[in-house]
Amino acid sequence: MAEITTLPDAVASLVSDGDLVALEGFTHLIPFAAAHEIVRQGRRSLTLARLTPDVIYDQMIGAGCAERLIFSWGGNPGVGSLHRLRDAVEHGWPRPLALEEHSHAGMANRYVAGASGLPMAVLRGYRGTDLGAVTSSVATVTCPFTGEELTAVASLNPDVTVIHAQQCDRAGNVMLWGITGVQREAVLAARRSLVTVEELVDRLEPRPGSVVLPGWVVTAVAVVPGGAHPSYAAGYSRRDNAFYRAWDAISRDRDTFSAWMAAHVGG
Amino acid sequence: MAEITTLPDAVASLVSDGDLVALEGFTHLIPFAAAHEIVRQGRRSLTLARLTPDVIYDQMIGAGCAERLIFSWGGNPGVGSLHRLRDAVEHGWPRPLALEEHSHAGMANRYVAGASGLPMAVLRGYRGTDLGAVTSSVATVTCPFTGEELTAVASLNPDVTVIHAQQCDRAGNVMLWGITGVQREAVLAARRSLVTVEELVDRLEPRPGSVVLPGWVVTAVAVVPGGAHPSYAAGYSRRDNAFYRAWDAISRDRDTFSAWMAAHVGG
Amino acid sequence: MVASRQLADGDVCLVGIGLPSLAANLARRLHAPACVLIYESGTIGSKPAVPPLSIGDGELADTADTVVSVPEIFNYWLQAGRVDVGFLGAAQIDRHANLNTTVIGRYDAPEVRLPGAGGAPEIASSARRVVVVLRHSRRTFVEQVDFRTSVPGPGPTVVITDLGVLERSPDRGELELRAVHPGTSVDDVRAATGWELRVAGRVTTTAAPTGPELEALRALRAAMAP
Amino acid sequence: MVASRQLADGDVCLVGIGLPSLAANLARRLHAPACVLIYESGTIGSKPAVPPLSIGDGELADTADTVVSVPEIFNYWLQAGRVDVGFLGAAQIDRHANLNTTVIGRYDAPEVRLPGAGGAPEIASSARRVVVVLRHSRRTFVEQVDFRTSVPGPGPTVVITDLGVLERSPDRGELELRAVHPGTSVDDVRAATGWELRVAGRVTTTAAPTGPELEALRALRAAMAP
Repeated sequence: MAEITTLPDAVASLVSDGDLVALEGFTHLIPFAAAHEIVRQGRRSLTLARLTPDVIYDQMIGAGCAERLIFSWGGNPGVGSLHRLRDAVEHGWPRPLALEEHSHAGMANRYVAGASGLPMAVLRGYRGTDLGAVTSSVATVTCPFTGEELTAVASLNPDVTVIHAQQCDRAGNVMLWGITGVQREAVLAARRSLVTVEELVDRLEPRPGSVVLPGWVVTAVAVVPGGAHPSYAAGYSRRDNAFYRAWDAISRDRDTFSAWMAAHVGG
Repeated sequence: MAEITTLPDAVASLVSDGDLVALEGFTHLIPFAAAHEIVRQGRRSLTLARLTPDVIYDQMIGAGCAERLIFSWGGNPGVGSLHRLRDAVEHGWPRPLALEEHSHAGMANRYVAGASGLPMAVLRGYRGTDLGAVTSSVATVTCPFTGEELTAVASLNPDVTVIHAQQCDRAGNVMLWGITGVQREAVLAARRSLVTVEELVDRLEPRPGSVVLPGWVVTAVAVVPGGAHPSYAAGYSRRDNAFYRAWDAISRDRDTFSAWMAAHVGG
Repeated sequence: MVASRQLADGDVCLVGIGLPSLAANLARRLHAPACVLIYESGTIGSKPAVPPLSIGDGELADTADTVVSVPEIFNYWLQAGRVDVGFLGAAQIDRHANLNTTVIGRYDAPEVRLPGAGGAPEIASSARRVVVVLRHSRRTFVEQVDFRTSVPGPGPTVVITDLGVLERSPDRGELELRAVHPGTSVDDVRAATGWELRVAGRVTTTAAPTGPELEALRALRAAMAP
Repeated sequence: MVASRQLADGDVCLVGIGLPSLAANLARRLHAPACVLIYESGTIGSKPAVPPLSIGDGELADTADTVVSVPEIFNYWLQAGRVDVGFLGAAQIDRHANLNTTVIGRYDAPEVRLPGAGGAPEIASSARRVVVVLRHSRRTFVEQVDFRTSVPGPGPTVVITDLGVLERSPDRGELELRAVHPGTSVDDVRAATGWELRVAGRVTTTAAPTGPELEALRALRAAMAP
């Protein structure tokens, strides 16, 4: 049964140096507050997994938390590059960043396999590309019925998955709605999970398009209103597009970035 | 875009002798009215696919529509045997019935593979059982990452999938809610699809737990209120448990069965 | 009643219809109010007031914490190892707890065609603990099952019958009589078993149903009457 | 504008962010009101009033016919062959329409690290028709891409640039110049292409944007301004 606790306590007990951590949320419900707490607690040598590293991992990479990134699309959506990610890959600042890259389809299916307790998932993907040559978690299997060669991707089972959701109840059951991305799979694939929520409610009222994660598959829940900003939580906030645009200038320069982080994240 | 039509026209144009037909619905939303129309139109030599043949296939098998059954659990839930199914298998009445049997997990994943455009799905199942020895659509694959031997099941792509749903709108978009079983997968895996609905509405109001199938993945929709009886449609009707119990006596004897079908289904 | 005692509070239980559903709902009312019932139809955390006739009854969905698709139940919940206890029935069982729910007689010329596998093969192999409930007779407890439909995985396997309780010993992989119900002797059980039955060094007698247990059972049965 | 004309009414279109989203939304306002927009984030049938900055903007979900998970979008909708048109961009393209969005320079010692694959490899291989939109220069139209991120499948592949329109001929599998924009010559396109460009027997000139087209474009752009 999920423990309802504070964000600092949850991060301290669930996230350790060297862990494989997935902070998921596809544009919507990105768990920024939890990422900032991980930065403040000075976690190091993390392997960060996420389909779209987005500004959240740009910040964690620039802050020196990560030594490896598992991902499929590393840009600032609609804006441009993630400068801290590029600086780490191109120049090793603040430390070198190893990459394991996939397509979205591959990453999504890796979580599906993880959530299903299987060592791999099968898809028709990566055909003719160079991705397989640089990524060891892609291989092929032959269909025993048709002889077709299919793509296999290894399951992805994070040590900890962190997501942001709209609501939880007192038993730690969690509900999210709107664009729910790969969060169900990412939580079910993980050994431990932490959910930050906008609000604790007495009763989760069923809603259209909602995903409910029973408290017994969640390790810890922390109430953190606004914990997705500058991403958003449908029903609670809107995406701060201006911040995403502003991040381009903030993150372009190492000193500007570091000053911004010190002022706004601390740690 | 789905054509909104009558049930007789839809069955006449979509279901042909010899087709592989899946009438799905896991206890809830079983498309009985469509099955009865298929019986009335005298379709023959069908291969019928369904996780739980239930009373609906007991009727179609007894009426002589089927030459083959693909399934995973063939009983009358909570009541006992499906006597027409047993009579066909044990004594070839009214005609012999070939069986292709799986577990629920295997059948569900066969539809998933079909809906995904893949020739197979992978699971951990059928271990140590005799199912693989009698069913050619089960095989093994070796995980290229761990070396583990996994079970592969061949995709299932019906010529026609038939389901019952609560509502459609004028564009043929379909909405179902409650226990939605494998219907999404069964429709997406099929070459053609027919949906009977309780009601045509001006606008599909989003509901908790609803599945929406866009009109452009559905071939035909027919408005058939009560089309799931003696199964039920959440929000419209309750399961007729008394009928399921009564079916045991009706179906036990060939003449009683035939008289009931003539009186209640016709054709 | 003995089956319902197999459920500990907080256990996640995958429930089939009939006796398993009755046992699980009994446990939820008595000693395991926090046990989580999952039905194959996709309902997670169902709290039915009355055990349903079918696993797709509306009340299971209405009272559930969440309802997911059937592929999800089997892939994300059962196969992933999230089920603590799986209840199964069978028409035949052998000394290794192999279960037959497919056919009596030859597969291609059946004497009795049974319903088939359903969710049982994967419940048997994926649930942490398997509880089999069936009647004890030489027709069901056979030297060799006519068809292996389900094979319990490496975890504990408990078989509860109208005569007693058997468990598969981890070392030998063979069923062993552990307890008899009040009024039943070990010889009664031997006589109803189609192989040379292993018997535990100390065979206990199961506790008779308590007053509250019987009352809960009667209330459930009454509510289920058509 | 030329890209938006690639969409026929009723087409199912998988949309990325930026130019593709603009083109698809333009088409929906002009000649293809019934085209269905699918976004990678899981929204099916989105009808945004304003093309979004990101593919996960709330309006995409609020205006969608249904919202599904990301695994479902890729498995049940794209991979299953339900997408008619996929729009893609790229930093480099070669004569076979191989696309690079991964890296400029060597993979293990990049000059420029690009965003990576995203949904592109499977959009390229699974969409019935692939439309690539990019700027025409010798830096983008190269003899050999530094990394093959995406390889269009066997269906038609159209490349639309600021200079003209190229199509991959089914027989040779090589891009061929089919049309130039008004005021652009075939030699202009040759000069901006890093390989010996194949040119169709008859090169047409694309139609200049019509009044309503320009008006719709201006309205969309204005709505998108921060």
